[in-house]
Amino acid sequence: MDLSLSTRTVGDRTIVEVGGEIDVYTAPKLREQLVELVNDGSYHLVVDMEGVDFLDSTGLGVLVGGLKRVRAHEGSLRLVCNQERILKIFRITGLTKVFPIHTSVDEAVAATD
Amino acid sequence: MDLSLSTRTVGDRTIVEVGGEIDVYTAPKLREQLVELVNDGSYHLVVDMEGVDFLDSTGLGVLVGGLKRVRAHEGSLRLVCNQERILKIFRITGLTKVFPIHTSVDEAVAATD
Amino acid sequence: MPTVELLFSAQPEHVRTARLVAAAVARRAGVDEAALDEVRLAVGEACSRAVGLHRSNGVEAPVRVMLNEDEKKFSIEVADEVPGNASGGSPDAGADDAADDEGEMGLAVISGLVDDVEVIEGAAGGVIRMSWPTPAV
Amino acid sequence: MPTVELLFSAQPEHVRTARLVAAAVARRAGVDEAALDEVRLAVGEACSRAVGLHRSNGVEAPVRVMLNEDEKKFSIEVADEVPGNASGGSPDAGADDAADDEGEMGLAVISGLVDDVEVIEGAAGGVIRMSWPTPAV
Ligand SMILES: Nc1ncnc2c1ncn2[C@@H]1O[C@H](COP(=O)(O)OP(=O)(O)O)[C@@H](O)[C@H]1O
Ligand SMILES: Nc1ncnc2c1ncn2[C@@H]1O[C@H](COP(=O)(O)OP(=O)(O)O)[C@@H](O)[C@H]1O
Repeated sequence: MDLSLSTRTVGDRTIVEVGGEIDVYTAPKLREQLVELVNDGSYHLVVDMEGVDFLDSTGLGVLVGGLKRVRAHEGSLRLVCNQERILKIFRITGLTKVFPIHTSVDEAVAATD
Repeated sequence: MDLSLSTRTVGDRTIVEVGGEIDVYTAPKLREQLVELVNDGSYHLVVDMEGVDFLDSTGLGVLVGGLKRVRAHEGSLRLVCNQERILKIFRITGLTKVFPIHTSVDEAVAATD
Repeated sequence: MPTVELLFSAQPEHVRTARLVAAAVARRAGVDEAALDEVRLAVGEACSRAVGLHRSNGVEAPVRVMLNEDEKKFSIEVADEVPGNASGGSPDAGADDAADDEGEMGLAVISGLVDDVEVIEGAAGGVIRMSWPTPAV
Repeated sequence: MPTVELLFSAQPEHVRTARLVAAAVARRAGVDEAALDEVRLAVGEACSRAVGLHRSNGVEAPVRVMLNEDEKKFSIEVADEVPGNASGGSPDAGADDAADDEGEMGLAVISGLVDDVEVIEGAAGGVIRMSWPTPAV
């Protein structure tokens, strides 16, 4: 399955809903989307990964890149994910310490650290 | 998907319901089934192909083999098939002239030529 | 160089792998959704035939499937390593009638199904070459 | 001789084909259903890394994936043709930091995921070798 992307705003947050496979083939599309959002001035992103079937390290790299970008603007990048097999990949790579990971979009939108 | 096989009798006919893929890998199982039925004295077979997802020439070969076996006992082998992509394979190989093909098990059971 | 190449030992179960790969790569290459069934069946037939030839002739080498994306077409070559005219010339031709019949039926299916097909019998083995149009990008 | 071998030109879209083939053959070989996600991810990582190495080093040769069914295990080797220590020694190492980082993250995922894994850097290229147990038949 290919990657699907849709965005919406809730208050000052921009929700990026991702579906399908984030891999070496589709990750560039996600990168473009994140770059575009930051260029357009959206610095508080919530990436909803509930519809993601597959995530590899290329996808992780894009998320890390997004985080660097929003941080350059004092922004935030929060993830929403409840899928064990996806969470496992963040855990293995130590990225659970880098990304705030939430169990719902509402929780992510409400969070301020 | 693998091959599934189930048999039942209706009057003097034996219905063989086939599901899944009949190909070079699974065709031997179908061959065994047909040989066993004929050895057990079932000479009037109806092969229900409605659940078949894939059929190749190895499968055709097994059906032709079955036909030869039942004919040696003055028997019959009828097919039930409504799927265009499966029918196409019988047509291409000229086997529509060799097998009586019916649109339902009832029709096949009632048929006497 | 083919875009994707699959080699497999002459075992019936790998024919499924070949079908799976051919259909996936053909879809990606833009072959019409309605033709994917054709691709699957034709590749399966060509591979089953090659597997049968390798087995009945005791050939240890793998069967090869080459998938090529060209500008206007997607082509598949299935190569066996049984030399000469395969259906007549196998050493134990007498014992192998059934296998040969099936091989010939397989060729009949392929020719009936695929518009652009070519069967080449060479000294190094046979090749079945098939192609399907893809949309211009 | 591997049971199944896949060769593909170093393009990202073929990594999907490799994942698909590896998972299908692993399933058939009897690898535990729960481990198939692991197989898919690990092969994807190894192939993405190889594709990245081939592309950043201008290597035209295909990436090779070998799938082996042994008695007690199913093993996969992913081979690239970029010689030497891949992450340090690439000619344009400076420009390729991002690609290298991703390659290293890929290796981290594989090592974290797969119990039996070996990374070999040779003069002819690198090989990532992984295996999973299969039930005794
Ligand atoms: N290169 C490929 N190799 C293997 N499988 C593929 C490949 N490309 C697509 N697929 C499979 O084909 C299906 C649909 O592919 P996808 O790329 O999502 O097309 P679409 O965008 O039309 O949905 C999915 O099941 C996917 O796993
Ligand atoms: N050798 C193979 N190559 C490719 N796909 C395969 C292979 N074997 C099985 N599959 C695929 O795996 C799935 C299940 O395989 P199957 O053989 O039917 O197993 P089961 O008998 O457990 O259902 C199917 O989608 C089938 O297409």
